[in-house]
Amino acid sequence: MTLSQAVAYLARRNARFFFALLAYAFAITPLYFLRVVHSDVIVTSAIFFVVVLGLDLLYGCAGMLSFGHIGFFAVGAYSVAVLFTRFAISPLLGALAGTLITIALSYALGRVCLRLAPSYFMLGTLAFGIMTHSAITVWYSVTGGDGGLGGIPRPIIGCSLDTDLTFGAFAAACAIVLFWLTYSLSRSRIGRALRAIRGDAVAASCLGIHVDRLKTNTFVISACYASFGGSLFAMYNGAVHPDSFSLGTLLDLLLMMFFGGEGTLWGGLLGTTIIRQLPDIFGGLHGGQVLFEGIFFCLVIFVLPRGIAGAVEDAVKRLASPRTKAGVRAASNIPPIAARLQPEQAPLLQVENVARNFGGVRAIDGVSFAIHRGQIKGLIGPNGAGKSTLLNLISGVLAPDDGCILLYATELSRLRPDQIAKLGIQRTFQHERLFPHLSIEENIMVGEEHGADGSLSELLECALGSRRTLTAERAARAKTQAWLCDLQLEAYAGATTESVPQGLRKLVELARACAAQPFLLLLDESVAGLNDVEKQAVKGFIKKLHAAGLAFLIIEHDIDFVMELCEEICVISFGRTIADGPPADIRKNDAVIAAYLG
Amino acid sequence: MPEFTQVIVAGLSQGAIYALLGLGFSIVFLATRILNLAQGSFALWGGFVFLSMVAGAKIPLAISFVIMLILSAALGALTQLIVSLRSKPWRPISPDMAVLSTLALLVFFEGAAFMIWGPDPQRGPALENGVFRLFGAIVPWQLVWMIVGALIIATGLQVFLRSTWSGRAMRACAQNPMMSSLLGINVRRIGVLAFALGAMIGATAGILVSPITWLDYQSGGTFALNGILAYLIGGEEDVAGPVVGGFLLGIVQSALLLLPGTSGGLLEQVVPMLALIIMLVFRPQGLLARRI
Amino acid sequence: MQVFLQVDNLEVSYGTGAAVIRNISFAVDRNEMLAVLGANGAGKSTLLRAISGILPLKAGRILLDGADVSRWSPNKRVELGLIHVPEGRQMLGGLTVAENLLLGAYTRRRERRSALEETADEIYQLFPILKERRQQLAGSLSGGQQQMLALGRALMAKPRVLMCDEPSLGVAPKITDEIFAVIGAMRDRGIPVLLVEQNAKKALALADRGIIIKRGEIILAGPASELRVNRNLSASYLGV
Amino acid sequence: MERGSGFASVFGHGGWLRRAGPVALAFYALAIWAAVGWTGALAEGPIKVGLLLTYIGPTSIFARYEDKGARLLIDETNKSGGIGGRKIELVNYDTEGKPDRAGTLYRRLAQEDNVAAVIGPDSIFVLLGMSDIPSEVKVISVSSPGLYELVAPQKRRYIVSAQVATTFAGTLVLAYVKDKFHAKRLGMITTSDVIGQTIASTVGKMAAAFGMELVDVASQPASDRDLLPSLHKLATLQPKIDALYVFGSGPFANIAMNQSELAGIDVPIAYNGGNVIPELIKDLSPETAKRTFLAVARSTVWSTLPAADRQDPTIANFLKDYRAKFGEEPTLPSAVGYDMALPIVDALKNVGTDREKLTEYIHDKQRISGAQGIEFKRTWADGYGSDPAELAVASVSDGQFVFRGFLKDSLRNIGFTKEDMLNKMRELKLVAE
Repeated sequence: MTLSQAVAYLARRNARFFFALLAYAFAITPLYFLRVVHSDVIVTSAIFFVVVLGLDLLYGCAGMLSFGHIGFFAVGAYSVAVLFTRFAISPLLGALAGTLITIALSYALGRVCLRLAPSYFMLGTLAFGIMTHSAITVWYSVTGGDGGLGGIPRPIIGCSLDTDLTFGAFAAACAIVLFWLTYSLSRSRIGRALRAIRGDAVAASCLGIHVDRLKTNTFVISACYASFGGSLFAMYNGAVHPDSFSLGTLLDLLLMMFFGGEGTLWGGLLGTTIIRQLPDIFGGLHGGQVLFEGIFFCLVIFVLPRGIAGAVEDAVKRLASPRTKAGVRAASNIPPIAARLQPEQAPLLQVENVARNFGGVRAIDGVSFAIHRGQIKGLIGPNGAGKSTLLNLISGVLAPDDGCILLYATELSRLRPDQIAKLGIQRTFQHERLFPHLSIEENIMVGEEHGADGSLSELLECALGSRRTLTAERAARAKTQAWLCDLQLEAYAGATTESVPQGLRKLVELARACAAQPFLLLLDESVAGLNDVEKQAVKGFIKKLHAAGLAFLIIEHDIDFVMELCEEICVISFGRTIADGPPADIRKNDAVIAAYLG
Repeated sequence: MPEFTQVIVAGLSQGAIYALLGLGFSIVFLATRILNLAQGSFALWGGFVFLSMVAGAKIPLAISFVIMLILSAALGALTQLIVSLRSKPWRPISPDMAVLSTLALLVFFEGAAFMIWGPDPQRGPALENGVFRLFGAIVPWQLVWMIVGALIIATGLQVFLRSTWSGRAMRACAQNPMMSSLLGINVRRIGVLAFALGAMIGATAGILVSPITWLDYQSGGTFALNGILAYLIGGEEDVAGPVVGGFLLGIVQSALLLLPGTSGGLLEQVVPMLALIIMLVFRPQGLLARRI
Repeated sequence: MQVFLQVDNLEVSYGTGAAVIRNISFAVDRNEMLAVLGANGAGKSTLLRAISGILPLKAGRILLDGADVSRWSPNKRVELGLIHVPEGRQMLGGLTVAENLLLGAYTRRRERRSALEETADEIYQLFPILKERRQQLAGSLSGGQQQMLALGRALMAKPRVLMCDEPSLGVAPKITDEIFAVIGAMRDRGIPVLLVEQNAKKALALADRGIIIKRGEIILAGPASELRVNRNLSASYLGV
Repeated sequence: MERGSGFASVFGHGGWLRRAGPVALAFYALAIWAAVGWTGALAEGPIKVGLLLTYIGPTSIFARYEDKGARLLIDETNKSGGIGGRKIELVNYDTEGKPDRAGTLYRRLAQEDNVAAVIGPDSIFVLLGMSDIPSEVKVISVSSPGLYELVAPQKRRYIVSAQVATTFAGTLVLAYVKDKFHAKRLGMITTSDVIGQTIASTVGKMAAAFGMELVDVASQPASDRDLLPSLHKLATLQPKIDALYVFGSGPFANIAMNQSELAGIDVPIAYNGGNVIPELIKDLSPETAKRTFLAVARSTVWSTLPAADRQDPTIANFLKDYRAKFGEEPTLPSAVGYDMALPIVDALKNVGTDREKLTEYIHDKQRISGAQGIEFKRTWADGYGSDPAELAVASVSDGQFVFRGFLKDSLRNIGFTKEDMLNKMRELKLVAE
């Protein structure tokens, strides 16, 4: 590949990234030379952009809105300031120390707050943010209190960064590098996993995403952005003061993100620059500025919830000519599953005396059954009998109060859903749970990539876009294409989940589960709402998978469908097994008929 | 002895602020599950409007109070309408969007307050100036009013929620909005009512606390936080929560002042937020509520 | 006007998706119980939700005692006496049993208190267990008791039309019988009843007429006695 | 395989940007060059002077008056023909009360706006954090910090003060309290930051010098609004304090004095905070007002001064012009603002716009008597210099500051000599030697 080809490839692959940077540079240059925008506005915009990147990674991707980043911003700034003024430690080391402190603090805060409901998460992080502000105000013997701390020098990296130009270049370089890393992270499997969590944490976890760890690590990384931004801020200004880390600044940060466009990353460039420019626009009219910000904020929330960048992206999407894909019909995708199974051992899954209560109601009351290798098992019963609950117990969404669930010799009842998914059990949901923030193709890719285990090394690898991850991504994309072909859904690849008809969404969910290459698939009413032709297609699909060695547990109300497909059927009523056997026996079983028809 | 009683008095004073601000917050959250940050603005505006009427236009206290109640009810209702602009009966607004929109309104009200009343802090008109001595402690009369106000509002709310149709309907909406509408309850109207009521309580709180806390255009955020704090410590589902939680926090906070090496600033600013985080860690449902 | 509740060509969908029920028309008269039957996911609950106004209509209209209520909000329909006992009981779990019952009479809030208490006493007679537990929180009741409370709460409103969605769901057979008896008694008092049930035999034993819904459309309608012996019924459930 | 995003089609192979790119780029560069050239042609305009004050935040109360005072002088200068025919243009920014922002704006003033000198910043809370910048960019700042001693001596070349009611001067009001009320036990409430604590230590030393004891110092952050916890603490001290010293910039002090009554403290209050303005006293109850004492410049209590002391024409003119221009009574910060602009205008008239010459002139050669009614002799105390004993003591009556006496009289009465004072100032590093 020649250099120009490489550049062209990079430019095409990362069009949004380069487009945003170039457009920004082109727009800001004349404004700077005409003295409309001062250099400090541009430099501080770059600094705040770093913070907003972190916020946007957290909210735009993972859907967690943190009000605590103002605190981490302060930690970064004050680490530089305090360490320099008290111990004459160089600002860059100060920034490093700030990052370390932030990692510890954000990890602790994350562990506390991430398990809370969204509004309480916001409150908890807000409390942290305010407490940090209060602490630096009150602890004046170290932080200088309301007097602030001054005299922080600009760092020296090879050359001294003491002019606005050199420091500006340094800050811009930092911002661009972080922008690049965040951008490639958000496009990677991690980005997909985060958006999956934002849409539906339970489904995400059932696809093998280690939700807690991924959320915590993302929170920590995002906090580090804020801390590093704070360090840059302190170095640039040469001084810190509690008022720069107050609620007002938090509002600015939020406004930067939402006005720019949450979830787009590059929207932050617009947001930061405009908000930083506001004082110069309003001059002495501070009240006007606050009022304007309020109106602005309301407008963004109520009228333009995706911000400017979101609106631009939508417009571009509409304008861009729809390009037809080369009609490559990928080969069938179904891997030979039997080969991956340990032989000899049977049954595959064993459910023994499982029980589960909800409040005072015993929803599952001692159910036992077994699924053998490569078997299709049906699970039927009247409404409210506890079928879906049972599926939740097997997939780890709920923990049983009693009894045990064994996959070969592995006890599942104490494992998390993502661990169970990794062991080779996948499921679909009664009401489809596709990830609304991902396209159809990306939904399946989440399955194809086996979720994400959220470890730091995985995050790092994805952010750096290593050759391995890129190859893996290309492979996953190709395989996904094959799955879509198998189900004749290729026309919907890039579509949003909302635009796909209800019935087909269930198929996508099925494909998503299959893509994770399980050897046991739990289906919860997969054909409800499909017409006969579609049902036949699904039936054929299931048979093909079955032929490859995949085992099934199928909950279905369409009795014909169940009777035809299943080798064995287990019937439950009032949380108890009332029959278990081949379809022909079940049809004739009096208890079953009574349970259904009364 | 006087030191001890003085700590109690200081604690009650701080607690009354928490309690008063928490009550309005709790009624809105109880009925609509919206974490209403704009609640702080209701207190701020109530205090400022009252100040302008009493000190500026020289309108008698009682009349000003009634006018202010009417105005704040309208403001609350308007807020509810704006916040639920994008929500549909079958698709309620998501919690983060709800918080963000009330935050946006908080900023908006802050800016408007700046434009009208300027940047300086101002002292609200006290219902009764002066102090008296009780067991050696100096007690401002305003404190008596604050405590009485908090207790009256709390009792009133309790009676309202337990023994009136609107109150019961409000509790029903909190539990299950869909079912409530099937019982014939107009869920939207109850939401508006809750915001109006919350705003009236908030404004009353603003009037009562502003002689102590003062008012500036940025006080709204502080007020909202104090309210949330009292509410969280007291626990959900109960009007008594903010009162108990508020007074408890206030007294604990002042008692810390007896320890050597503590300063007022530490207590005023760090301790409450620390308490909030501790609550979220160990007892997110609050002190009074049952563990669910 | 004879027919009390009339439903014409109803079409409903969730959000922008495809229609969940289509083209559904029927009428229920006074003194009549109509059983709505069908497999899970056929659209029975959706139908009731549309009638009570929780879901907006895409097409069609609903006439209640001659008034077109198609565009009315749910609470206005309740004011007219259209009472819906939704699926899954929908307790106000944090309120006591007595408060749950009282809120059932929300539409009668302008009546004298003694009148409400009279109705409550009637309900306590029907379900004595509720009287025992009236100071308990509704959330702490067992499934069967909750279903009784849900029905009792509906009766507090003095319904003019009663719609019950799977009152037997997760309830032991004995209690189901009790509940069905009360629903039957309501019909005998002249209240039109719309009963959605999965337990087809029990429902048809009680109801006067029935309709069977499959994939959002009526596939069979007729007097209960005929439906009971219709072979298609079992087919649509069990495929026997 | 890459999905066709809209951005790629604009940007990638055969995208319009690629085709039209070079031409567009050329036009773009040309346009910028032309525009910059055009604005550059306007360069020879008025003389620019920075006006960097704090218009929001706790100390913003000063700025509104300082702004007016400074503008009064600049407008007068411009009306009378400017400096050698060139008008003075104020480039005005808001520090927002943050030293970091102030520092950045100071750089902007020096490097992008090319000002000759800067009026401001106005508060020690802002100045302290950014005190490196003026010497870094070599543009002099005429500021008004209440606590000039906290500015390191080596930075004072590029930062001079135009404020007379300084910390040290403010603490002298204790002499009056001692003289008139024979107070012995002093309680103090101050802000919990470096500034508040430095003042507390100064107060402690001065109280000892006057034969008083500073019993307890309560402090809270300047942004706090409810100071009752601290005041209650002071109120319960045993034996009781017989005077209260209040320090606080912005509303803090106002609130402290006001709430002292709620805490049941009814002893004389010595106040020090610089912002001697109507907003400070409008919420004070008559009882508190009567026992509040503060050290002020003469212009603040001009109308209540003995006639013999009302001779200074500068002050009289300032008062007259200010009233005429703004239709309100000037305050001490108005006079401070005027006095901040005064040395710069004076220097511009004498040495022109060269920054170094301006700095040297203001710093070394200038003796100036401004609107505050006190003569500055910069060389005497390294940019600081005025005689604190020249201040008057005021208290509040009917919402006005009323003259109560001269500090020099009280100092004499309690036997504190001029020599004692100089020694104390040396000890506090107020005098550079």
